[in-house]
Amino acid sequence: MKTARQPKYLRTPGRTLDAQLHLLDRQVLDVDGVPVTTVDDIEISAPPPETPIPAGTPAPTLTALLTGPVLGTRIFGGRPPSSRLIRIPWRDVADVGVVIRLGVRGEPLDADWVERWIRDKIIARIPGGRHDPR
Amino acid sequence: MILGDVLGTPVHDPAGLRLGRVADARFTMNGPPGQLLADARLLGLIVSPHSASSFLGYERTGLARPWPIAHLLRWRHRGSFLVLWADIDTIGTDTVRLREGFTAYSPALNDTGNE
Amino acid sequence: MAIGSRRSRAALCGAWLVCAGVAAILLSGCAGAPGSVPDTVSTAVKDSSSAVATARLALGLDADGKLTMAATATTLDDSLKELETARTTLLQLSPTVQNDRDLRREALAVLDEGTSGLTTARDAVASTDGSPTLQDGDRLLEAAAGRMSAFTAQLGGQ
Amino acid sequence: MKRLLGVALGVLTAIGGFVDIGDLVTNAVVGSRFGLSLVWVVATGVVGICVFANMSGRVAAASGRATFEVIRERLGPRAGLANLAASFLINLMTVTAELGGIALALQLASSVQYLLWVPVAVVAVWLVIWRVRFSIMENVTGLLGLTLIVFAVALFLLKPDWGSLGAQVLAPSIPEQETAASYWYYAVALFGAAMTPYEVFFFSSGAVEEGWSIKDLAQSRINVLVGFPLGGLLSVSIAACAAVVLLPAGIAVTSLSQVILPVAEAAGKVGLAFVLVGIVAATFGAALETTLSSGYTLAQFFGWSWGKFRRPAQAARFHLSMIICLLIGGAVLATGVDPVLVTEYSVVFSAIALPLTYLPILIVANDPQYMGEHVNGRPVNMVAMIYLVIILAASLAAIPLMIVTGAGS
Repeated sequence: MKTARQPKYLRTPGRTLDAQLHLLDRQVLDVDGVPVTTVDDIEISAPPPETPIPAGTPAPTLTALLTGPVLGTRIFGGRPPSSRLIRIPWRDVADVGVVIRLGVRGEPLDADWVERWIRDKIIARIPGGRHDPR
Repeated sequence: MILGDVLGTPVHDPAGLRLGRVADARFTMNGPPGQLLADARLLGLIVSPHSASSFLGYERTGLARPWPIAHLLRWRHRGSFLVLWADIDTIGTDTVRLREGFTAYSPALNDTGNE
Repeated sequence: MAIGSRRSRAALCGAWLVCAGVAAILLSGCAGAPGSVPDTVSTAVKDSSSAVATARLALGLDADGKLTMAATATTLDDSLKELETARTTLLQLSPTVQNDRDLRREALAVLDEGTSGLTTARDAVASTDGSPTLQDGDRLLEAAAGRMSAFTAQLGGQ
Repeated sequence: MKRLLGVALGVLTAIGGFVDIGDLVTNAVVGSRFGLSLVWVVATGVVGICVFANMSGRVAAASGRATFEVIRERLGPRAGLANLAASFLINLMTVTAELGGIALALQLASSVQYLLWVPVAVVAVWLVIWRVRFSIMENVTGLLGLTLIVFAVALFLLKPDWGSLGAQVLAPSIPEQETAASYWYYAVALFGAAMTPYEVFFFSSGAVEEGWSIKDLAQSRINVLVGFPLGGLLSVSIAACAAVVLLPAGIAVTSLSQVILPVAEAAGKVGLAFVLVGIVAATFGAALETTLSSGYTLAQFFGWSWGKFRRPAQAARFHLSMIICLLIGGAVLATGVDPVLVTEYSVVFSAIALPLTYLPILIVANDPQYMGEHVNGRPVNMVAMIYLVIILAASLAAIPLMIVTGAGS
């Protein structure tokens, strides 16, 4: 533990992101500023668990923001099968600030399917559902 | 791999001594540029010896207000350190094992807690 | 999986605490303060006397032309509901000794007087042929209020 | 001139919008049982809601983030979900209570059984949420709610013994027929009624709805700092009317019909008309606010698209969840449960959930990443910390007091 008490300072080039602090549980907006979801978890390209990592293995990268059932398992434990993860690929992310902005429209994303379903099957069918309140 | 699986996992040194738990994962955006943002590479893990619970945003920043809350949380987070990816030997489901001779870096971010 | 189970245990623990808390509140809310027969009788009579006082105030205001018929009728309905609730609590008691049984019988008699006063008052408000009059209702309610306060005083003296 | 009008309108709607069924019932109950000996709690609560409503408005204006997004982001998913569950349940209870309040007030006006008014109230609230513009909704209900000032007028017409009222306020003591536990139980309830979390959810989300920026903050600060205390004064006058008329007559308030009697005594049928319009407007306004708050909290926790400024089809889950809330509220009332009882429980539960709501707001209001240069000043932080301690104490005391007093009976 001695090492922990007298830590060295590390200067890294480029911008630093801490997952808990800057990414998890932040609101995700699409390119038009429409809320898409919240970051429920993050996927990284790490090697399979329990296998020793050979020295010199390149660092994993952040591949996608996750949403959907993964929120339930993050809260209550367990893990959804990989096929049930709803991914927003990192290449679609345009900016990380107080909110996370995407560079694409939210409409066609998988993360928005429940919203689309409820809109098309219920809300848009009620008279005035497409009425602009302003 | 899902980050949620790693957060909260106990961390051990090569001799099996328990050092704490994974409190956070740090990324740097200095990889080759992707479509919109540069790739975010895993720089390392933040290990906290006392608690891996949420720090309500007081992690590793210079933020010191409001007075007792900031101090209380910083105290709960005392002794935490950053280990680089290169120093990680195995990431398992119930332990993260570090390599022989790992280096503990200060987990502090600079002033704004951002760039 | 170790992490998963640890987390779910913590979550389960929290869920239990919440459930236990809610259950405790619901129990305390439904059962009311668990008290002796004299306590329950005293609360029931006190609630009833508040209801009778409300009815008398409403009747007085109605007679002065300060209250609409709808408002008077609603107030009297609410007072009657309050009396009925008090009556139900008394009927649900299971006294074990003679003294408590007597107490409950007397209280029920007092409440009945209030009920009949209220019924008369409601009839007076709804009446189209001028009888009974508001005064009839008020007189009965006044008598009931008198008996209630005497009863409460007697309870307090014991 | 136009600016002045805007300020006046804002203040007036803040006054009219301050009182809801929780304030009405709790203040009347307390006035009829404890006189004015609990006014200090209303004052404490009003200062608290001013501090935190202002703070949440500032966070929303500076960062564009509404309160529940902030709660999720800072507390994380687990504590955030606990807060969501609690807040949502309380919101649902409050929606139910407000719908019941509308129905009860309409019964007083028409003598048609309140249960028949419940579906009318549900549909009316939904229609306004579905179609009416946010600012119109706010201003109309707020201005009509102002007719509750008739309580203050009635108090003057009753010509009370001001000296004895003043003594009750300044030297509070527990009336001999009441226990200390009941006194403190109602203190917690009054505090919860004044500081209900939904007001903060609504206030901050409203700031986003209306697209506030930093330069609108001065206006919002006046609305809060002038409007809320005057609204609090309105609450106190409700309690005072009950203390002057009902307490001496030996009437302990258990229904809405008793709340209006002092006004009728003082101002007759005209007063009655005003008070009924006021109660319908206040509960209707609050029903809108709480229903929207249910939608806001859910949408902000899960990151859904929300807001009345969007077409309903562009915030589908938000609108669907509000429809479900209204239906649940109506269904609960249809069981015949006493709306006044629901109200009394909802304010106490509010008190329990307060800390989880106000702590994250305070933390984020200090974070320069969100706030830029508009972080909390030192005095604000000091007051907020004191309030956090009070809030925590009230929250911890609420359940034991509830059990000991059998919910105040």
